[in-house]
Amino acid sequence: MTAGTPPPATGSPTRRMTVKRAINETLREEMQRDPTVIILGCDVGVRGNPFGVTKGLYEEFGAERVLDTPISEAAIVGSSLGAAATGLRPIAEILFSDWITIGMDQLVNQIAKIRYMFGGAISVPLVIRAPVGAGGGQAAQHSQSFENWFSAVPGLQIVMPSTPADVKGLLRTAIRSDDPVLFFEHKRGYEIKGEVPVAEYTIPFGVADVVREGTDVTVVALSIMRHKAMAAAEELAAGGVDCEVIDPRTVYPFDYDAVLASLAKTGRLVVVHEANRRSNIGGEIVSQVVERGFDLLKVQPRIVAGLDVPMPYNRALEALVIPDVDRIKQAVLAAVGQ
Amino acid sequence: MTAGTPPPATGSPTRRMTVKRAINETLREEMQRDPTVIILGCDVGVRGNPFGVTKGLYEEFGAERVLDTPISEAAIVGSSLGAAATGLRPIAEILFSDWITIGMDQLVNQIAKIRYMFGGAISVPLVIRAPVGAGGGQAAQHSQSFENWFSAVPGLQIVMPSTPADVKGLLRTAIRSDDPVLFFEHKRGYEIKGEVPVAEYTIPFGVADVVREGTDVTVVALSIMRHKAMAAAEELAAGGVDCEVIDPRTVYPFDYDAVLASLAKTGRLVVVHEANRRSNIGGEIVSQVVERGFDLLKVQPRIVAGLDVPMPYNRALEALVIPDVDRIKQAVLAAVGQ
Amino acid sequence: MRHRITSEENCEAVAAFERDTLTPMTVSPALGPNELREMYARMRLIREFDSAVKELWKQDFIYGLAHSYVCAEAIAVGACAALHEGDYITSTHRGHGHTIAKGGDPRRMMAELMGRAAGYNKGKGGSMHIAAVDMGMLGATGIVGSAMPIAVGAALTAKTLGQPFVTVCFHGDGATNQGVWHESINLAAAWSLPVIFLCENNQWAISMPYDQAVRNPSVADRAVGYGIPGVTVDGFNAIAVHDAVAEAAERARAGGGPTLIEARFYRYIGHFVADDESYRDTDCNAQWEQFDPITRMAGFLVESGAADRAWIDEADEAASATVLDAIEFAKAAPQPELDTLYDGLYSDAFMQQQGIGR
Amino acid sequence: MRHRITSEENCEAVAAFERDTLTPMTVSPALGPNELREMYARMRLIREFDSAVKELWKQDFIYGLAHSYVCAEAIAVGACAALHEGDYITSTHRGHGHTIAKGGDPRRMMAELMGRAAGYNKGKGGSMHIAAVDMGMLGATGIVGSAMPIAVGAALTAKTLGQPFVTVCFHGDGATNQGVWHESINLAAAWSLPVIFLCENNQWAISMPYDQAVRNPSVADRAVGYGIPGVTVDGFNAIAVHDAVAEAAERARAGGGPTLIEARFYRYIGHFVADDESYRDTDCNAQWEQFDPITRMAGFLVESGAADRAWIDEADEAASATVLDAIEFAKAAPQPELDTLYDGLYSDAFMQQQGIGR
Ligand SMILES: Cc1ncc(C[n+]2csc(CCOP(=O)(O)OP(=O)(O)O)c2C)c(N)n1
Ligand SMILES: Cc1ncc(C[n+]2csc(CCOP(=O)(O)OP(=O)(O)O)c2C)c(N)n1
Ligand SMILES: [Mg+2]
Ligand SMILES: [Mg+2]
Repeated sequence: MTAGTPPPATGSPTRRMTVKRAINETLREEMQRDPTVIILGCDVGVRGNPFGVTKGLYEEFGAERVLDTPISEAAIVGSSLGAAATGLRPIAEILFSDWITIGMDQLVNQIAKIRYMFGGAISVPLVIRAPVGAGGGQAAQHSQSFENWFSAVPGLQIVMPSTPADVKGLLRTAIRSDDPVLFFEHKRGYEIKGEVPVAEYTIPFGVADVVREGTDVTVVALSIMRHKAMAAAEELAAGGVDCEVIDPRTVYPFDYDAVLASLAKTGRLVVVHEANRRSNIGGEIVSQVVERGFDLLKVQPRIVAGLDVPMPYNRALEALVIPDVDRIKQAVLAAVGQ
Repeated sequence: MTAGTPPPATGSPTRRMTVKRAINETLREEMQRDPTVIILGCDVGVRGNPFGVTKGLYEEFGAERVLDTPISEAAIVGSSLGAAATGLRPIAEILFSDWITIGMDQLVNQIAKIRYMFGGAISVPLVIRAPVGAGGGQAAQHSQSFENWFSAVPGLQIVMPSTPADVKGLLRTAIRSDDPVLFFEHKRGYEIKGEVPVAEYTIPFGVADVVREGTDVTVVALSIMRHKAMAAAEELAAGGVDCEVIDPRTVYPFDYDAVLASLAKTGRLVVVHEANRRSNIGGEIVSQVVERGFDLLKVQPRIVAGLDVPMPYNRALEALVIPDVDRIKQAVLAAVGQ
Repeated sequence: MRHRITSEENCEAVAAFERDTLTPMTVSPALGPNELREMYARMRLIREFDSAVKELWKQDFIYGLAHSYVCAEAIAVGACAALHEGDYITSTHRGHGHTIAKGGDPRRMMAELMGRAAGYNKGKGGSMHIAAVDMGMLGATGIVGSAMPIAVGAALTAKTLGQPFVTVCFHGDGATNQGVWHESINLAAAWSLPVIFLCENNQWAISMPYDQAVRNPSVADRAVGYGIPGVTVDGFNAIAVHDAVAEAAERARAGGGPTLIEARFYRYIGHFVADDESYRDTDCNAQWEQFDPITRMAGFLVESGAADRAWIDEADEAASATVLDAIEFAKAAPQPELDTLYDGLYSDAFMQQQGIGR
Repeated sequence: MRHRITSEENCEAVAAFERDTLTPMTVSPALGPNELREMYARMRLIREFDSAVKELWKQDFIYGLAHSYVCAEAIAVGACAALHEGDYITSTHRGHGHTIAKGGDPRRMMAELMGRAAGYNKGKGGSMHIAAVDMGMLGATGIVGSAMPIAVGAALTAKTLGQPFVTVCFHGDGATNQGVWHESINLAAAWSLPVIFLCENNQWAISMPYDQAVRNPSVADRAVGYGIPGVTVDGFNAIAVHDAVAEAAERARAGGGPTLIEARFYRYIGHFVADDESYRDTDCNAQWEQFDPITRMAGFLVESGAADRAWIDEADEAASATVLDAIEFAKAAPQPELDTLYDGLYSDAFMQQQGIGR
């Protein structure tokens, strides 16, 4: 998979590392910088998280700041709110975002609303890290991507980067934000490598990354679909179809300006995401684009998404459900009428 | 508010009743007909539900079939699944759909998936009744409409009718369905009156009601927005703008054929729902229409929805958030270029 | 399974309370005459405030739902009298009493209930979300049990930052059957957090009697499973509540972890402002009034010599005057401007950056 | 707060188990020689099956995650031996043992683990969702604690329809801190439902030792709060588990309501097929093997005269033959057709009506 570009702002020297390493470093650096930052969740401490994401942090910062919790997601999410409201900056982890459902009430009815319904009297500076996505035969309860659910909830911010540089800059922004952030890592994206600026930097929310410039079709691809979209774009370029690939990086706020600017060139839109097609972020993006730039569209927008089934265990069935490079290419070719 | 039309199929004699009465009657009739139907939830029994929806059922069917529960939504939803899997047809009630968040894991990760992930070995014939919607100053935690969340979850069916006749025919279909159904009543719609056929009837899921035929603009309006849309349509007709008003009645399955057939006449689409605009059902409907009938659209589709804030308590602010007849009229007029 | 409570059972509950729970009010070393008088004044203020709320709701000055703290005054006031400045409390859907007990301003409270810009929540919350964060009152919530982990999180802050505050988590008997109640108490116990779980067991959750929602009607018994102290106190007795909370707070500050306190009493009023109580026989409610926590507190003030009847009459008048003033203030206070709709949705920096509400 | 377990603590746990929990295997009136032999055979079959699974996973015949039931065999087998036909069980993420214990077909199981169309779930579930509904095994789940209310619902069916079946709800110690665990037990207790909550307390939840996830490490103690019987048994002793479940089942069938049984043992293997156990010192794991439930059961068969060594050797061979046959069957079984992707999403009538998958 391609490495993705470092944030435009920085031209400083870089180091090559994985997404996992970028997360781990950012957590460490922010915890060193700010004593109010804590981490809590199942197996984040002594074990250093099952994917190794929090390795070494328990040893460096101790049990008081890297908290192994019982399996109590509602209390993990809810106590993060109470802690955030009284002076800490908690980073809670839900090992698979599928289980955020257990903390759903605290997240949607408390965390997202409390500042507003209390007239601004409380800030909620917290981050919930939760791996999303499918692959590897984890089946129906360990493969989902819920970003659109939370995009529908005013008060939340939703981030889903997939390159080491983006992860670092956006996680830093998330930890320093005074509002709640859902930080969705892709569990199949931890080993993706890329260059990361050495100098400290942040990436603002709501700024898309135009990963590849092109003139024929605008491909908006979320999370690791960005990398599949780039692969498709390279193959299509060989056939003379020139894609502009845009990674929004944050789902809310969403950089519609970047998409519209691109459509002004291409007039053709393909949206790619892994969540199943129905009532998810692809539909939202298309509807916003249609509202904001209907006349820019030369042809109907297309959505390449997961199929509308719970994720099946079987390898071949799973592969059928998850969008792949071919499905992206077909959609792009359809958009250009081939 | 207008009464809405009885289901086309039936020409039989009718009785006038409220939505609340229609629900209560349907529950009673189905419980009389099928001894495996039970009702469970907070305050559904001795109190007959805070809105009076289940009044008299505890007295008629007894504590074994109309179960007052502790305040344990996860167990209410989850035990309904266990009961449905082993021979009952539970009708669970969540008094305000905002709190379905507490049963979210059972609903999304178990109820919706269990038949599929067990290879079809289990059926889940259950209904969850949950009032949605805002109005009356109930503020941020008692005013939400989550239909799009569940429309994104393969395995569920989502119904949200708003006339007595529709409620009766669709609730009957829901109770007899072998798959899980979310039945969303609007808490401000219980007193809506209308004619209801005397003869027993069911209304199939996925069949929209064309409430008003028209040639200029297609207005798709969900739940009680249907009634506001009709009011807007009447006023607009006076001004010479002829709306076709469509109430989908079920969110999944959704009757896109009816919408496309209408657009073939009008070429103009306005979608109206109460849930906030962002990442909700309006965007989904627009995106599906764009995918299926882009060339039918003469102008950009428009969405009239709740504003993207938690519901504020203050009366005037609340009124600002909820779509009203004027906002619908403005959107329609914009669609016809006025 | 669930059966409709007969009037006999209802009256038996009165006898059971008298037999098992009622405890005489006795002098508490920590509470001198001034403290006792202050406690009385706050209890009376709550009573006056919520009595007025009911009328204002009927007159449609107050919108939405409103739940009265009447007959529970001893609990919030007894508990908060045992707290220090800097301590936090979390609340329930019945938050007026908690707010006043923690020192909330009746004017800003009443303004909030009337949805005014001068209200604690700028008109965005109303009765069900009333919050006085500046006083350490972390807000009312409309979702039963939902404040439990928030209290635990506040206690986590105290422990992590080495701050001396404790947090009292008020919750109803109905909340004890929410999953998050369990997760929260277990987490606080496992981590020895400085939090006090104070259950207002009024024996009803809307139409559900506690002894039909559970098999063992003792909330305190559940403490065993969590390995923490569990105590039951007379919830109509402000001093008993104070003493139990004071002891728990001392233990919590000393690193001894959480305590589960069950304040047992009875809701002898409607669940909310418009409750017809058709789900129960109310003919015994009058009998419960013999335990009226305010009457008992007044009696104790006199017995203990902390105050005389004249002072009590003055205090009562002062309370109603304060409420009248709050009502006038609220009625005169302006409605929020429509362009404040989006205010507070996110932090100001983010709102400006994104141009939200413009 | 959380500290890393030292190897001393680890070995102390062995001593503590021996002191507090270990109970000798004794004759149980309900279990004659045939029953005992059948129990042994199933325990051995589970051991063989899950030992094979680990290899097949490494060889990539099995995809995704797989959790082994090795060292827990006494619990599923002891419990299911106390059940009748028509009784139900719910499971965990460690469902192979429960499935075999309830009489599941190793061929259909192995086929499912290899994602084949002939598998119990037609290849859609895999290890984490293995279900044998025809045998009353209501399926494994990947979400800790999530089967609790499902078991309660099955028990509600029994009570509502007056059917005589009971439901055993297997769950891990980690599940006891999930909110739904609490809600489910309380609901079953309040309604006197015929369900048995059987906690497989192996003292670890991945890297979390139970006594650091809670303050009171006795699961059984929690029964007090719910007003139901709570018992602790030696989880390496199939007969002790059987007797506890049999007694609870009898009470449940007689309308006496639920029981909470804590089967205490220890996970002396990795959490799942690829666990490196880096989060704990494993040097004491070997000591735990002295309690190996299968060795103990074999010893008891001989002592009690239920079987001799020769029979045991035959049984062991039969078990490995059964597993080899299951593996061959599964490897030869066809993959599901791609056009079966949507099958089972909704009932067939609905699928046809909506044209789903066409
Ligand atoms: C999660 C949830 N379920 C149901 C309700 C509806 N409801 C509001 S108050 C209440 C009763 C609460 O009882 P309790 O906790 O004992 O407090 P009390 O009203 O008796 O003070 C219920 C069921 C709710 N607000 N939240
Ligand atoms: C709700 C939820 N949280 C976290 C996980 C990740 N997880 C899988 S198994 C496990 C440990 C479960 O421990 P226990 O219940 O004791 O069962 P055991 O594995 O020890 O048999 C965890 C934390 C999960 N599957 N579900
Ligand atoms: Mg109560
Ligand atoms: Mg365990």
